[in-house]
Amino acid sequence: MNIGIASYKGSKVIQLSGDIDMYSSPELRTELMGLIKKRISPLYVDFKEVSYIDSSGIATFVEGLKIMKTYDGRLRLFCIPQGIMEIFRFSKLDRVFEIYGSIDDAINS
Amino acid sequence: MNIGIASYKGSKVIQLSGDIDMYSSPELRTELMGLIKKRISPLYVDFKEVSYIDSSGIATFVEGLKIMKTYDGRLRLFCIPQGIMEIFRFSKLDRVFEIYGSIDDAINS
Amino acid sequence: MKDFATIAIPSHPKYLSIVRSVTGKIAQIYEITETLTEDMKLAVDEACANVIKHAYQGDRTKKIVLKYKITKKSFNVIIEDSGIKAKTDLIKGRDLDDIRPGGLGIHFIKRVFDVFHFDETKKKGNRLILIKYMNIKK
Amino acid sequence: MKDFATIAIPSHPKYLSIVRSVTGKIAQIYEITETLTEDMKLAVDEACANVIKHAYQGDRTKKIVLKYKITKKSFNVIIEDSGIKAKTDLIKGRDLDDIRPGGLGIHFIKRVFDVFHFDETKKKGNRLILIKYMNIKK
Ligand SMILES: Nc1ncnc2c1ncn2[C@@H]1O[C@H](COP(=O)(O)OP(=O)(O)O)[C@@H](O)[C@H]1O
Ligand SMILES: Nc1ncnc2c1ncn2[C@@H]1O[C@H](COP(=O)(O)OP(=O)(O)O)[C@@H](O)[C@H]1O
Repeated sequence: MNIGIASYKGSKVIQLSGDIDMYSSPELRTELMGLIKKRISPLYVDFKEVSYIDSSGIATFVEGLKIMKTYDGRLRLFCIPQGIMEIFRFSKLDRVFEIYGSIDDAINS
Repeated sequence: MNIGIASYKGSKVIQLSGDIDMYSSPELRTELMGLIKKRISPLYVDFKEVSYIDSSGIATFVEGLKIMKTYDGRLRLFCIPQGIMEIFRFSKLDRVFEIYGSIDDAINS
Repeated sequence: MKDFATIAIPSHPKYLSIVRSVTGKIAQIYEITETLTEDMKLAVDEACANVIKHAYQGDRTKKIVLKYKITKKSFNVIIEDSGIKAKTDLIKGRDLDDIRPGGLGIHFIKRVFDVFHFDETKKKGNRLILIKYMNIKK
Repeated sequence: MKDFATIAIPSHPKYLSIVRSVTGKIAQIYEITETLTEDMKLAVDEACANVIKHAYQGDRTKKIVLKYKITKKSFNVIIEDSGIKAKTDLIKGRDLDDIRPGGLGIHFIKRVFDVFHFDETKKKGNRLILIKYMNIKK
């Protein structure tokens, strides 16, 4: 997994690529919690280049979302590949996360 | 590995993709020998989508070339990816095969 | 030995990529669809992650053994460890409506595999048997 | 068990893709460069192909065991079979200027690995030891 933090139209975007698994998710957690500690909201996450996610990766986002909700922060995921979207759907998390088709959809909503 | 036989400007092109290894090279051999039996010459081989070749794959081409030479046939390889080109070079086979950068270079030479 | 592949890896999360890749390659060899292959990779990865987390309690220096056995009618993965015995009645995923981190791994495994069974006859450690019934081209 | 991965596969060429993929993943885990990784995949594939061809004389139902051992100073692959013992003095690649099919596998192995050694103490079958000396990040 690789993590990049980008700015797009003044918003912070976490750009992920590769496999998010039990090995790499602690690094994702550190980055995510760092931004959450700064109360950055909305926070955007680009899934376009994510090739794999397991339950530890998903748990990381659920944990982040739960904390953000305590201060009315927004966590917005976009460009989730189909196979990964299936996992969100199966886990009933497609109703819990704000999910968008593109970064512009995510920003303009 | 996948094999396709295409026609380009009236010439026969063997299009290969994927891994050519001890498992798949017998299929390549069958195709190649079929075309050689018909004395098709020049015969073009597109390596663009080849991800891997081992000694059994290379042996198949050496065998084909040796037979073609008996009737002055020409075997022309093109679009060989860099990693695979290294293997040809290391094996001193870059001097034995006719190798081109593109199909048009191969046809017009 | 007929269609039986085995891998043994250290109980370190960095080796899970090997588990996924071997599972994926074996599925590919037997012409299993891409969607099902992805689901199996996830399931076997989750089962190994549970061994690291629960059976070995995070110890990354132990051993996990995976055996893949393919028959005409089933895809079998057997996962063995030498860690703490699982209390099988405590193993279940969370209610999917109870949104919280964790508790999804078992769901991901059972989503694909028809059988999720701990072989209780194993003396030390665990032997988890995963079976997916399906017609397999051989 | 420390940084020691093992795989056992049937001596069938269709399983060579697993050998390449495991070799590649292990190299990736230890941050070995992409070029060297590709060379190692080829070398280990060729060594297993030789086991199938020579030690097992084409019998696809036997077993090949590969052990990967990574130290700070070396990448080691040990390949074991239970086939016909290699006549080590007969094992050599062809003259590269003598263009003919075959005889390249050993060259591809020795191009990458510093050590290519048959452990003569093994009673039945062969144990080929491949070692690449290099600094490895651990
Ligand atoms: N291999 C195992 N050994 C012991 N307990 C296990 C094992 N796998 C799962 N469990 C138990 O089942 C629960 C649910 O597992 P899982 O759905 O994978 O979620 P998580 O591991 O994230 O808690 C775990 O919390 C654990 O108590
Ligand atoms: N594992 C092995 N067991 C016995 N003989 C071997 C083994 N590997 C290689 N050889 C011998 O060394 C020769 C050269 O091997 P190689 O370069 O791989 O070419 P090829 O296998 O195509 O002949 C083989 O022809 C064979 O006689």
